[in-house]
Amino acid sequence: MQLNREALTRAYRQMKLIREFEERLHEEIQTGEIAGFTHLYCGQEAVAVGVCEHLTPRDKIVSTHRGHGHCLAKGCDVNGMMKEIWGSQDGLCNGKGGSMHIADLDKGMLGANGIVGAGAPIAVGAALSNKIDGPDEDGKLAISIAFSGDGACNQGTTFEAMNLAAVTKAPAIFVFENNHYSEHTGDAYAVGTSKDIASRAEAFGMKVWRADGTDFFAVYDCMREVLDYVRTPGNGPAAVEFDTERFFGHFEGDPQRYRGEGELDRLRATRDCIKKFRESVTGAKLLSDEDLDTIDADALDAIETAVQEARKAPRPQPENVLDNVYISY
Amino acid sequence: MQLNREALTRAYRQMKLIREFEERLHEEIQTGEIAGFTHLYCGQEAVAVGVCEHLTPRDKIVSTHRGHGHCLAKGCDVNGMMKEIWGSQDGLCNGKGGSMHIADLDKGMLGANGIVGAGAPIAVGAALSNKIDGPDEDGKLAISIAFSGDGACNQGTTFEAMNLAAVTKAPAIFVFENNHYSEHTGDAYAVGTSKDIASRAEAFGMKVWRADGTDFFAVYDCMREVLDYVRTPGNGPAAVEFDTERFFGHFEGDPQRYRGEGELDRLRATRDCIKKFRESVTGAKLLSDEDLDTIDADALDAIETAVQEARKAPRPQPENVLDNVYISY
Amino acid sequence: MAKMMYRDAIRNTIFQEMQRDERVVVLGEDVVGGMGTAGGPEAIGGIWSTSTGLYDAFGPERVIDTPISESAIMGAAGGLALAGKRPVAEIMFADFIGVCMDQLWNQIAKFRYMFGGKSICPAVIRMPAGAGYNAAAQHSQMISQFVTNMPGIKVVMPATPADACGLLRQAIRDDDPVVFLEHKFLYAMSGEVPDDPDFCIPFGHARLARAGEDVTIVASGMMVGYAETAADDLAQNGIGCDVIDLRTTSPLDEEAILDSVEVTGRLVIVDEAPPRCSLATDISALVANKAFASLKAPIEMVTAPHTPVPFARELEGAYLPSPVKVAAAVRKTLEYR
Amino acid sequence: MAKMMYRDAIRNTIFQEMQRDERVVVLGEDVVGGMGTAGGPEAIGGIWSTSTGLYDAFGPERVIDTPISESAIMGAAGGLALAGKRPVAEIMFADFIGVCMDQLWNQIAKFRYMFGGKSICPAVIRMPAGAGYNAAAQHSQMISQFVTNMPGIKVVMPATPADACGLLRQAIRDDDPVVFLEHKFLYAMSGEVPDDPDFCIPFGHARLARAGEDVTIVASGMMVGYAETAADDLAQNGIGCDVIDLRTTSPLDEEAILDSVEVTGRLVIVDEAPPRCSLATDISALVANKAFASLKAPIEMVTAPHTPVPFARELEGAYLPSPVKVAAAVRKTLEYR
Ligand SMILES: Cc1ncc(C[n+]2csc(CCOP(=O)(O)OP(=O)(O)O)c2C)c(N)n1
Ligand SMILES: Cc1ncc(C[n+]2csc(CCOP(=O)(O)OP(=O)(O)O)c2C)c(N)n1
Ligand SMILES: [Mg+2]
Ligand SMILES: [Mg+2]
Repeated sequence: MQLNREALTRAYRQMKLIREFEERLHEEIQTGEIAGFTHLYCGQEAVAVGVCEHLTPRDKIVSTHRGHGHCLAKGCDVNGMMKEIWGSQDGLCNGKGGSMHIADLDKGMLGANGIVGAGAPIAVGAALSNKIDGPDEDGKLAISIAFSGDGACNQGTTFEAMNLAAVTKAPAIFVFENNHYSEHTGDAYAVGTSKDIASRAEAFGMKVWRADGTDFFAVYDCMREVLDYVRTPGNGPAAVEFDTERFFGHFEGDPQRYRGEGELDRLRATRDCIKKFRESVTGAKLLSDEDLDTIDADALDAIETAVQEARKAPRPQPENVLDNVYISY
Repeated sequence: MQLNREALTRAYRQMKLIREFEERLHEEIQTGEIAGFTHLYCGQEAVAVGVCEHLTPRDKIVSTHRGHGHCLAKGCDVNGMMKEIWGSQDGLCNGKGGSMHIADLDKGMLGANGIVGAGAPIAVGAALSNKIDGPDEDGKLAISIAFSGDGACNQGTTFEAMNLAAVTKAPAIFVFENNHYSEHTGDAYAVGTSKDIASRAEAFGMKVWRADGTDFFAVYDCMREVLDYVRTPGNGPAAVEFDTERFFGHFEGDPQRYRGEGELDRLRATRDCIKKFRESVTGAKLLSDEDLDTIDADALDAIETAVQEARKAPRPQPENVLDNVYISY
Repeated sequence: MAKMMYRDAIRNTIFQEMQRDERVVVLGEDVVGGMGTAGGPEAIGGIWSTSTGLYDAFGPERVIDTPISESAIMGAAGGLALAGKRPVAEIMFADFIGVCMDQLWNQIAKFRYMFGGKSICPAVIRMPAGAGYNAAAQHSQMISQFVTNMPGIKVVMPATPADACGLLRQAIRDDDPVVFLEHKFLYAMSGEVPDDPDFCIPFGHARLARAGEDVTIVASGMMVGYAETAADDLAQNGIGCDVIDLRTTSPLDEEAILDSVEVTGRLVIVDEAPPRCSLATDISALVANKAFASLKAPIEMVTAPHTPVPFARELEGAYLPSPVKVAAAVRKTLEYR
Repeated sequence: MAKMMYRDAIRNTIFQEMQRDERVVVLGEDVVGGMGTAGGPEAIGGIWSTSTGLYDAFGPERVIDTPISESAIMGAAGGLALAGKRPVAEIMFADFIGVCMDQLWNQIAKFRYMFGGKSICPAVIRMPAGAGYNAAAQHSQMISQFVTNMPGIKVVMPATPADACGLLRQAIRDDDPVVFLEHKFLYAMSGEVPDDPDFCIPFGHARLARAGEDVTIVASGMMVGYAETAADDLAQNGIGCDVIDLRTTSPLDEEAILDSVEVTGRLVIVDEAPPRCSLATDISALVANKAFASLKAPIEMVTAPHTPVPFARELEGAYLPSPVKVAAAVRKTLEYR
C-alpha cells in the first residue's frame, strides 16, 4: 500500500460511486422506467477502479456489455451516463446507445460492447495506435486495455486479438474479470484450460499476472507491475486474470437459480471489495470511518442527482433516429 | 516399427501416390489446362498417410485448402480427384468444387476447405456425432480429425473449436501440420507462443503430442498413442503438432522469394519423408529397393492414367450450374 | 388444437422431434443453463425458454451446452449434420451472425453444391431476431436480407405459434439447411397450435392472412401482425387488402405474390430490416419484373430507415414499421392514378 | 495522366496518401510478405501487388503484417480509427467477410451512431472481390449486397484504374468507414490515371459510361465493362443505351438512375451477385417506387443464379453475367410493349 490519503479517497469514491450507481439501477429497473437490457457491475468495482486509477486519458479502454463500472472508472460523466441509460437526448450517446453502448472517446473510453468478445480486437487496434505514437518524454507508451469476462475469453476474437498483439508487440493489456459465470453457465464448465484463463494467454507468449479481484490493493499493485511492463517499448502485451464476483444476476430479471445455497450472502459477506477496502484502510488508520461515511453520502447524493436529472432530461425526437449514421452522405 | 510388409507397402504406396499426384499437377498447371487455385501437398505426405493409415471409414477428417494428400490418404478415388481438379462433370464433385473442395462423405472425408480455419469446428461437430454414436464392441469411439496449418492455428475458429471439444469431451484430434509458412509468412512471425502450437492447444486442457512430420514412423507411432487415447470414452480431444515441410510454393506460381538460399535443396535432401522412408525400410531390410521401385512405377502409372482419363472426361454443361443447390426447393 | 405461446410451440416441437428421431440434437449457449454451477443443469433452461426440459429428457449427449463461441456452434452444427445427425442449433441473437457467418454462408450453405450433390446437411439454425425490446443496435436486428441472399439456405420466418410449430417441424425433417428466424417479440404471442405430431407446413407456401382486392401487402415475421392491424383498420374504411404472410422467404412463394398483385395492381411491402438490398427490395423487384403489366401504382416499401437500431423507446418506435405506417403506405398507393 | 494498371493505381494511391498523412496505416495478411522468413520483409510484397514497397518506405509501425485472423484485422482497423489513425485494411478475399463481419457490421459501421455522433471511424476496408478465376465457391463472391445493406458503411466499387485511384483517395480522406470492393479480375486492367495528387472522386456520383436514349443499364465493378461491351454491340444495331457506372453503391446516385430511366423508360440492371436481396433488386425497387410513371417495360436483371460460384470453367462462365446476357436483356425490355 503506497497510496496517499488523496489517492485512497479517490479510489474509494470511485468504487462507491459505481456501487451506488448499480444498486440504484437495480431498483429503478424494477419500476419499468428504464428500457432495454442492463447488466450490473456490482461486486467487481475493485477491478475497474484498481485498473483505471493508473490510467491517463491517452490510455484507452474497451469495455463489455457489463460496462458501467469501466465507464465511471475511466471518467465518464455520471449524469451523462444516467441520462443515456434513461434514453435521453442529453445522454452521453444521445439515447442512441443505452447501457450497452456507452462511450466517451475524449476520456479514452472506446465503448461498452454488446457483442461478447468484440472488444479485444478493437483494443489491439488502439494499442497499435499507441505504439505508432511512440513513448512520451519519460520513455513510456500509452496503452490500451481490453476488459473481458470468463465467457468472452472463449470467443475466437479474443484469441485472435491476443495473438495479433503478441505478434505485433502492441502495448495492449487483456484484463480478464473472472466472475465465474457467463450468463447462467459456470466457468468450471465453459472454460477449457490446463489451469486458468491467464494460462491460455500465457500460451501466446505473453507475460501474465493473477490477483484477487475483490481486493482493491491487490488489483492496484498488480496493475502497477503490469503497466510498468507494457508501457516499456518493445515488451508488447500482457494479460491479467482477476478473480472476482458479481452480486446481481446476469441481467436484471435473472432468477439466478444457478447459484448455490447461500452463495450470494457469502459473497456479500466475504468477497465484497468495498467492505474489504473499508476494513483495510480503517484498520491501518489511513482513512477513518467518518471519512468514508462522508464519501458514501456523497456518492448517494451524486446518484440521486443523476437519477433526478435523468428523469427530467429531454427525450429524443422521432426525427433524431436519422442523426449521426454518417458524417457526410 | 511394428508394421508388417503389407502395411509398409500400403503406406509407401499412399505416400508415393500423393507425391506423384502433386508433382504431376505441378507440371500440368503450367500448361494452363487446369483452372483455379491449387495448393500442393508435396513434402507433407508422411503426415497425411501416417495419420490416415490408422483410420476407418467411420472416422472422419476435415481438410484444408492443401487437401489432396488428406483426400488420397483417406481413400478418395485418384481418378475422381483428378477429374475434379480438371473440372469434369465426372469429377468427385461434378466439377463444382475443384481442388479446394474435394470431399467424399462415404470415405469419411468431409471436405477440403478454402476458408483457413473453417475445418476445426466442423470436425468437432463430427466428433460430437461420434460421441453420440458411442463406443463400438471393443469399447472404442470413432473419432474426427481437423487438419490445420501453422497459419490456420491463428484463426479464431480453431481456438473456439479446441475449447468446445475440450468442454464437451468430444473425440476430436487437432492435427497441426507446421510447415513453417502461411503463404509467404514464417511461423516465427505469425504464431505467438510460449513454446509452440501444441502448447497453445495444451492450454485448453488437452493432451498434446509432437513428432517429426517428415518421418513416417514417428507420425505413425505417435498417432497410435493419440488415437488410443482419444478413442477411449471420456478422455476427450487431443492435439498433435507435426514439424513438416512443403516443397512447392504456397500456390502454383508462387515465386518463393521468402525461402533462404538453398533452402529447397536442403529440404529435398534432408527432409524428404519419402526418401527417409525408403532409407529406413531398405536399411532395415523390410522392403527391397526393387519392391519400392515397383510401387514407384505403379504410382506413376496410376497418375498417368488419371491424367489421361481426366483429359477426356466429360465437361459439365452450362445448365449444370443449377444442380444440387438444394435437395428440394 | 391447444392454445400456447409461440415460444412453447417451438420448445414442444423440438421436444417431440427429439423423441421421434434420435438423430435430432440441440446445441447452443445456455440451452441447458446452469452447467458448471451449484444449481446444476437446467437451473435456468435457456434464456428464451425454448429449450427448457430438453436436457433432463434427452441428456448431455443430445443437448449440448456450449461456450460463447458462435463459430464453433455453427460449425459443429455443420459437422454434426454432415455426419448424419440433425442438429438444431441456437444462436442466441440473430445479430451474432456477424461472428459466425462463414460457417453458415461458406460452409453449411455450400457443402452440397461444392461436393457435387453428394452430401446432405440437415442443420436447423434457430436465430431469435428483431427489435421491440429497446435492446439497441447489436441485439435487435432483422437479418432476413443476409440469409435470404444465401444460395443453399432455406429461410423461415414464422408469424404465429401454429406456424412456428409447423414450420419448425418441417425444418427439422427437411434435408436442406434451414435458418429459422424466430421473432423475439412474438415469443409471448398466444395462439392455437394443432396437436397432430406430424403437423408440418411445407416451405414456399405463403399464407393469406387477410383477403381483399384493393392492395396487396406482403410481410413476414412480426410485420405480419402490423399488416393485419393495418388491413383491419383500412377494412373499416372500405379498403380491402390481401395480406400475404410469406412464411418462408427462401423458397419464396412467387405465385402467391404475383397472383395477388394481378388482382390488386398495388403493392406494399413491410420489412423490419434496413432498406438497402433488403427483402423489401427483393419482393419489389420480383413484381416489377414479373407482374409489371398488372401494376397500377409505384411499389411502396415500409421498412426501417438506413440506420442502426437506436436504443431509446421513442427512437426505436420511430425506427420500426408500424400499422400506422403500413396504412399510410396503402393509402398512398391507392391515391396514385 | 499516366497509363497504369488498376492494381498499380491502388498501390500508388495508398503510397501517396501514406506520404501525405502519417496517420494512414496499412494492415492485413501478407501485405508485407516474407515476415519471419529468410527472405525477409517484402520478399513478396502482397499477393495482389497492391502493397509492394510500402513496408520499405514506411516501416513496420505503419505497414502491419498480420496473422490469419480477419476478425482481429477488422477490429484493429476499427480501434486504430477510433484512436485517431486512418487504417487501410486488406481482407485478402471479400469472401472472408464471413469470419469478420461482426467487426464491420456491428462495430465499425455503428460506432458513430451508437456513440451519439461523438466519434469518427475513418477506416478503409479493402476487399478484393468477384469471380473470373475459377476459384470456386469460397474465393469468388461478390458481396455488395451485404455491405450496401449496412447502415454506417459507404461502399465503393471502382470499374477503372482512374476510378480506383480517385475513389480510393476519397475513401482514405473520408471520415466515414468505407468498404472498397476491388474486383480481382480488373487488377490487370490498364487505363489513364490523373497525376494530380489530390485527384478525388466524390462519393454518390455515378459515371455515365455510355450515353443512349433507348435503355438504361445500371452496373458496377466488373459488370460495367460487360455493360459497355453490350452497349457498343447494340449501338451497331441502332440501339442506344445509357450505361450508368454506380461507382459507389452507398451512397447511391439515385438521381442519375432516375433521370436516365425518365428518358429511356426501360431498365436493365447487371449484378454479379446472386439475385435474392441483391443490389440488382435494390436498384429495381428504387425505380419501381420513384420512377414508376416513366417505366415502359418490366425491369430486367442480369445476375448470377441463386447458386454458389461453381469451379469448372464452363460452369463459372454460365454463372457470371456476360455482355451477351446483358444485350439479350436489353432486347427483351425493348420488345415489350
Ligand atoms: C457474441 C455474443 N454471444 C453471446 C452473447 C450473449 N451474452 C451476453 S453477456 C454473455 C455472458 C458473458 O459472460 P462473461 O464474458 O463472463 O461476462 P459477464 O457477464 O460475467 O460480465 C452472453 C452469453 C453476446 N452478447 N454476444
Ligand atoms: C479465412 C481465410 N483467410 C485467408 C485465406 C488465404 N490463405 C489461404 S491459405 C493461407 C495460408 C495458410 O497457411 P497454413 O495454415 O500454414 O497452411 P499451409 O498453406 O501451410 O498448408 C492463407 C492466408 C483463406 N483462404 N481463408
Ligand atoms: Mg463472467
Ligand atoms: Mg503452413
